[in-house]
Amino acid sequence: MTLLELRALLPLLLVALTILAAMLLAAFCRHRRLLFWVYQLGLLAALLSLGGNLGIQAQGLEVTPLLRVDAFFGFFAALFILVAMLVGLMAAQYFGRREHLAVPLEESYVLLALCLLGALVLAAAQHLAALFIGLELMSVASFALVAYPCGGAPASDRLQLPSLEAGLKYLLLSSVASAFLLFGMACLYLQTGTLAFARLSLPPDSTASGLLPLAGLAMLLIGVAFKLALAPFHMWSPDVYQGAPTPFTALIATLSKGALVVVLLRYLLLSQALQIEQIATLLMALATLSILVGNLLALRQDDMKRLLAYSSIAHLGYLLVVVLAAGQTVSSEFALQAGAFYLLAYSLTTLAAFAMISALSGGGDENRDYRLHCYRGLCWRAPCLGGCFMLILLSLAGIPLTVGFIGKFYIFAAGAQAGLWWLLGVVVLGSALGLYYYLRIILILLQQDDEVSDLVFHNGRWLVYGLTLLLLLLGIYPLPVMQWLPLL
Amino acid sequence: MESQGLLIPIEHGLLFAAALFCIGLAGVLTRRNLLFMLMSLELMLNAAAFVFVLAGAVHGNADGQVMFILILTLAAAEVALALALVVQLYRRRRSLDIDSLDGMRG
Amino acid sequence: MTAWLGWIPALPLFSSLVLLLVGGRLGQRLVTLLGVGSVLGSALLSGLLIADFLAEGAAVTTRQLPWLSSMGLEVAFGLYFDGLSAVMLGVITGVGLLIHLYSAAYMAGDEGYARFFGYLNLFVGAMLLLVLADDFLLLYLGWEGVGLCSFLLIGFWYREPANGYAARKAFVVTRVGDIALAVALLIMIQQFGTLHIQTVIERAQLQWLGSDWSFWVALLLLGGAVGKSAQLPLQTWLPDAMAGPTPVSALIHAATMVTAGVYLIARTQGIFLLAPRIMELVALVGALTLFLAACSALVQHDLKRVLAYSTISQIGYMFFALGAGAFSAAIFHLMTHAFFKALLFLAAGQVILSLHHEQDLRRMGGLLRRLPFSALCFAIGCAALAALPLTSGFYSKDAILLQAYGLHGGSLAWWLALAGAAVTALYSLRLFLKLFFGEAVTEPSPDMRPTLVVPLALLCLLALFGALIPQPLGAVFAPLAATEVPAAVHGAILIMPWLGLVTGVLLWRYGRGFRQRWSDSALARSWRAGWGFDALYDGLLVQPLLLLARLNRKDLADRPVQFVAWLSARGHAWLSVTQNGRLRRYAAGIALGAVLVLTVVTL
Amino acid sequence: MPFLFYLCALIALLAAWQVIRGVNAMHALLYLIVVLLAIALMFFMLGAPFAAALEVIIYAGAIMVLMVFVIMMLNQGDSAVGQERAWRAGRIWRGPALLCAVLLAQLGYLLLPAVVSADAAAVDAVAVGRALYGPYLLLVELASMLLLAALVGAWHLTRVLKHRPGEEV
Repeated sequence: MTLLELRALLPLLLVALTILAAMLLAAFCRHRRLLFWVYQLGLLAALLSLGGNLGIQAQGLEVTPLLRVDAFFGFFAALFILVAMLVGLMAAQYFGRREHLAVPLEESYVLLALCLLGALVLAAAQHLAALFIGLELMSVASFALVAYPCGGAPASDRLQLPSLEAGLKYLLLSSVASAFLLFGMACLYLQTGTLAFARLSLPPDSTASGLLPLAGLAMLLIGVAFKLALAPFHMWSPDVYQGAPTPFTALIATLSKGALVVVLLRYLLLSQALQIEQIATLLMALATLSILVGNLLALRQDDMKRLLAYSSIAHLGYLLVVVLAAGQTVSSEFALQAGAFYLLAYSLTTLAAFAMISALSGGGDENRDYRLHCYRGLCWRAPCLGGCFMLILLSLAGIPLTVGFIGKFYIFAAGAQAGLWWLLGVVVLGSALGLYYYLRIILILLQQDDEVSDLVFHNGRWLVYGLTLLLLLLGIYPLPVMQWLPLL
Repeated sequence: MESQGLLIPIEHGLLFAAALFCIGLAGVLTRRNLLFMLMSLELMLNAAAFVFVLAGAVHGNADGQVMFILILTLAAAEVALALALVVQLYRRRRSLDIDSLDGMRG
Repeated sequence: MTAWLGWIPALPLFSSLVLLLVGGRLGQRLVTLLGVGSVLGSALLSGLLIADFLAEGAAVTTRQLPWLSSMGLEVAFGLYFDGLSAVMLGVITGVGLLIHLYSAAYMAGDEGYARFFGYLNLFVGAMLLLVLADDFLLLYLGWEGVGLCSFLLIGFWYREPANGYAARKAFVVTRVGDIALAVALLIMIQQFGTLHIQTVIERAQLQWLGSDWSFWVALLLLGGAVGKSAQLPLQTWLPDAMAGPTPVSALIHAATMVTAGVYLIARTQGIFLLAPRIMELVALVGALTLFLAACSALVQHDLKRVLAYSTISQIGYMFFALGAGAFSAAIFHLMTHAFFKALLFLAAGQVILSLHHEQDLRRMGGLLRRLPFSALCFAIGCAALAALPLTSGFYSKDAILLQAYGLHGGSLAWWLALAGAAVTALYSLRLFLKLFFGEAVTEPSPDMRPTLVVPLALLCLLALFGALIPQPLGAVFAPLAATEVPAAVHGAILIMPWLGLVTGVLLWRYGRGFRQRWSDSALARSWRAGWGFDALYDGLLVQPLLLLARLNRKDLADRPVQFVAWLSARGHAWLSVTQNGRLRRYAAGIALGAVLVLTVVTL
Repeated sequence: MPFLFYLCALIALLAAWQVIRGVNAMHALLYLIVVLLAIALMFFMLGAPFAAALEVIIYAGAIMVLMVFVIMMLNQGDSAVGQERAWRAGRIWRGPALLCAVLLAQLGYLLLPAVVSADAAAVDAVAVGRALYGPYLLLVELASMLLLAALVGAWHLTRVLKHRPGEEV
């Protein structure tokens, strides 16, 4: 391993160093604030090293057969590190005001950093083994995070059971999906004798080599679709979203889905799997189902976290449009940029939404805090927070002046360029359904309410303000980010 | 390593793996006891691992066994975490019935 | 110096942001300081810039801020400053500052004091953005911004339902014009891929020579201008807009916003000159509007409505001048009109305030001795409005009629404009006499706070001597060829106002019976109702729409929509059943999905 | 040799069936170990002695022992067996079994005509070691991170703090 390769891997090494430092600190000197700063500074260092490596990223460097450090990696790694930092901040605030759970927070930083490491590996992966290890690293760390409140002092059953239930469901179902993924990979490996993305390419006319590679690809996609919570593999996501502590729900919704989309794009493009007609059809079916099922399920949902889970199913469906468009040579470049921007917009908006509901929760019973009627009249009781909430919802719905609109605009442009008219029709239908339930929440926010609900406003509000401002800023002036969008 | 013919036709190995996989899946779908579910999951993982080793043998390279070792790692990690959760569940519920965990729905 | 250009709109915008967000918590003194101070800052900066410009004389553009670059459309925002902008800047910040000062006293004690200044500052910022923009999109932003502020300020006292209705009417009617403008912008994007004003005009002159595009784009731009400037056929909103506070009427609905249409046409003259038929249309619209509105002004009972119709009429003069090709005369009149109309409105506010919010002319009269200062202001304002010699209005109206004659000869529009001058003088006199002579009906309370007096005094000076302010428009508009105007025409132009005045005095002294009969006649009633345009639109558009809505209450077109809603609800219910929280069910879902996926792949 | 291979496969499948149909967790686990041993033998016959050894040592040896430990710790007793029997019976079984049968049929259809150019060769421990510490060095490091994640997570989740709310942790 040359020095240059080590330099290219510096962000990953720094994250790994943060993990070790945090773990040792947690073992010997349990100090909440110290660990928080070690985590944040370590990640900041990783972010800065990413900036220092721009030259290498621009040229693209293959580091062992597993990883490839290029501009594509650089953009998403920066996004993921940022997301992880924000989630760390949210977690500190969230558990800071749940003293009654008596959960030690120290290990969560180790697990968060591990999760991030997995995401970074995925962003750089160009080999199925790297895909697998990154994915599992991320998953295993997030199983523990989902069930996090169960560790520590035994609080009452009522408080900890949801996260335990969510953790178990996530772990078991995810293992089933992993088995599918592995079986698929094994079939592909059997066919081609290699695990590298670029050499996994299959002849478009698959009949010559039998159906084995097709079966392998399909099972691989089943595993990936599960992790992305695409319909019909979506059923775990609402339960897990609801049961997990809110900051870690945000992590699952943004980081793990984002990393998977990135690696999926890289894999499908390098192996030219999208040229195979059946795979394109399959992805189209998954996209259609996800958009319809996600939006329909969210329609009358009463729990904010479940609603966000359903809406993110639909959002991932929209992203598949970009993935499909990336497979066509006419629209490949633009679709990649569209995907990058949409992922950014989605991550920011989702983080903002979870930061918001995290800031509004903690008043009483954990599971009742996220009921929609708790938010009734928020706009009158706390106009600033209410306004932010509305903006976040509008961004989720893709209304102009927010970053969500630009993201959706990109999706449409990419889809139109690729001629995916039918799918775009579904996107329009889904967006219309989406508008209904987002506006429904806005109406709830605006309702006048005589009885005062026990909603309390907590110290997470500055994070919400910051993120909302960013949403607005990028919605009005997206050019700086547009210039950074990477190509593969 | 001298080249030699594979012991059995590849199809037979694949068929065995597919059968093992489906048996494991059936176990996950039908059992209510968490421990049985975990064991069924191990079956599914083993089926995948078997295909990797088989393919490695077919192509005569080490990637298959490397992947097998990774699967081993994953199995260890998952079992450790799953058992931790099982213990927690049992501590609270005195039961390993997975169907009793339906507090969240809708 | 150009580096400071951006601060001119930024100052009031920033202050409005502060006032709207936290204004409620600031004291009245601090609100005044911010609200008036920011406009004062803008005015001082504008003054410096204009002085600089008069010395240097070159148009300047600030650095362009790229905003959007996508699929052939490049949008970058910058500010453009030339002679036309300079005049507009002077009018907006100058008159705006005086009106802000006046408002500080006029609105003192109102519960929405901070909100008022927040809106007013927002308006000034948006208007400045409108006149400084070098890009049609930024111009459109300002255009809609001032429309929004107008809506907010007309309905400022929102507890009164009528005010809300007036605000809505203004918003909806001007929206008709805005849509035309938006379509024009879309055509420009489609044709040139840019919205940079100078570039668009240059390319239009190269590409559109002899094509139909210039006709349609000019027509659409005219549509936008007509809506914003309350010209025929979209003039009906302005009289109702008088529901807002009087300083608002002075600033927005007399001096600045309503002249945005004039500015737009002047700014895009390059496109209009390519479409001579549209130019004629502009002149005709202006002439008709000025005459009809002047007739309406003659018979109004409400003090502010007289002024509103007079505003429509005066803007009609500007449109007439634009259509005739006398651009600089139009801008000249825009400026002088801003002075004397702001003066009239503020003085009217004074009178209304001292008469305890009485606006009906029939319950006024004999105020000459009781409100001498207001009388003086009105005398100067009305004289300028009637274009009597030695006032600013005289010079500008004279310039319009003379130049238009030189360019167009004695067309119908010109004769209408000439006749309008007499009617203008007549209603000016009527207003003055009704207010200050005759028998006193209501006892006024004299109220002469210095903050009210100073702006009025300054505006009096401007209304008298404003015509002396130099207008650096030479570089913007092509100079007119000097033409011989017959002495008879010149004489007619000079005589017209006097004709109106003499008629008025005669009627006042000897025609009491005639005035009574005339006031009750059908024609007067129709004029009072704005020539029945409101009734026409009501019958033509509103009522049929309501009728259709009533007929359609349970219509067929709803059925498919309801079906979709029903289907969605059923789909939701059905899918919700699958989320039953059972882990094994979810695993079965995965297995089922796997079977489906493999089926899709196999097929 | 092929006969031994098929025998192992048969034993593995039958034992797997016993795993998913069993009622006593301990017995099922023993059957699972039988499956693993049979697969290890098959690995050996496929020319992967290193994988075979690992399957026995780590899978059957370490991971399964962990499960034994937990089953013993929970010590569910005879009532659990009766409960298992009750849960196992009835309609619950049919739907999933049908689903899995369909899946198996599909996999069979897809996988059977495998067209692979085979140059089969035994891959011994040396080759695997070379690969692991050559091109896949990073993979080993990342696998250690994976185990670390499981370690930290499991440690956290099973830790019992005696603190009550209000006390400083």
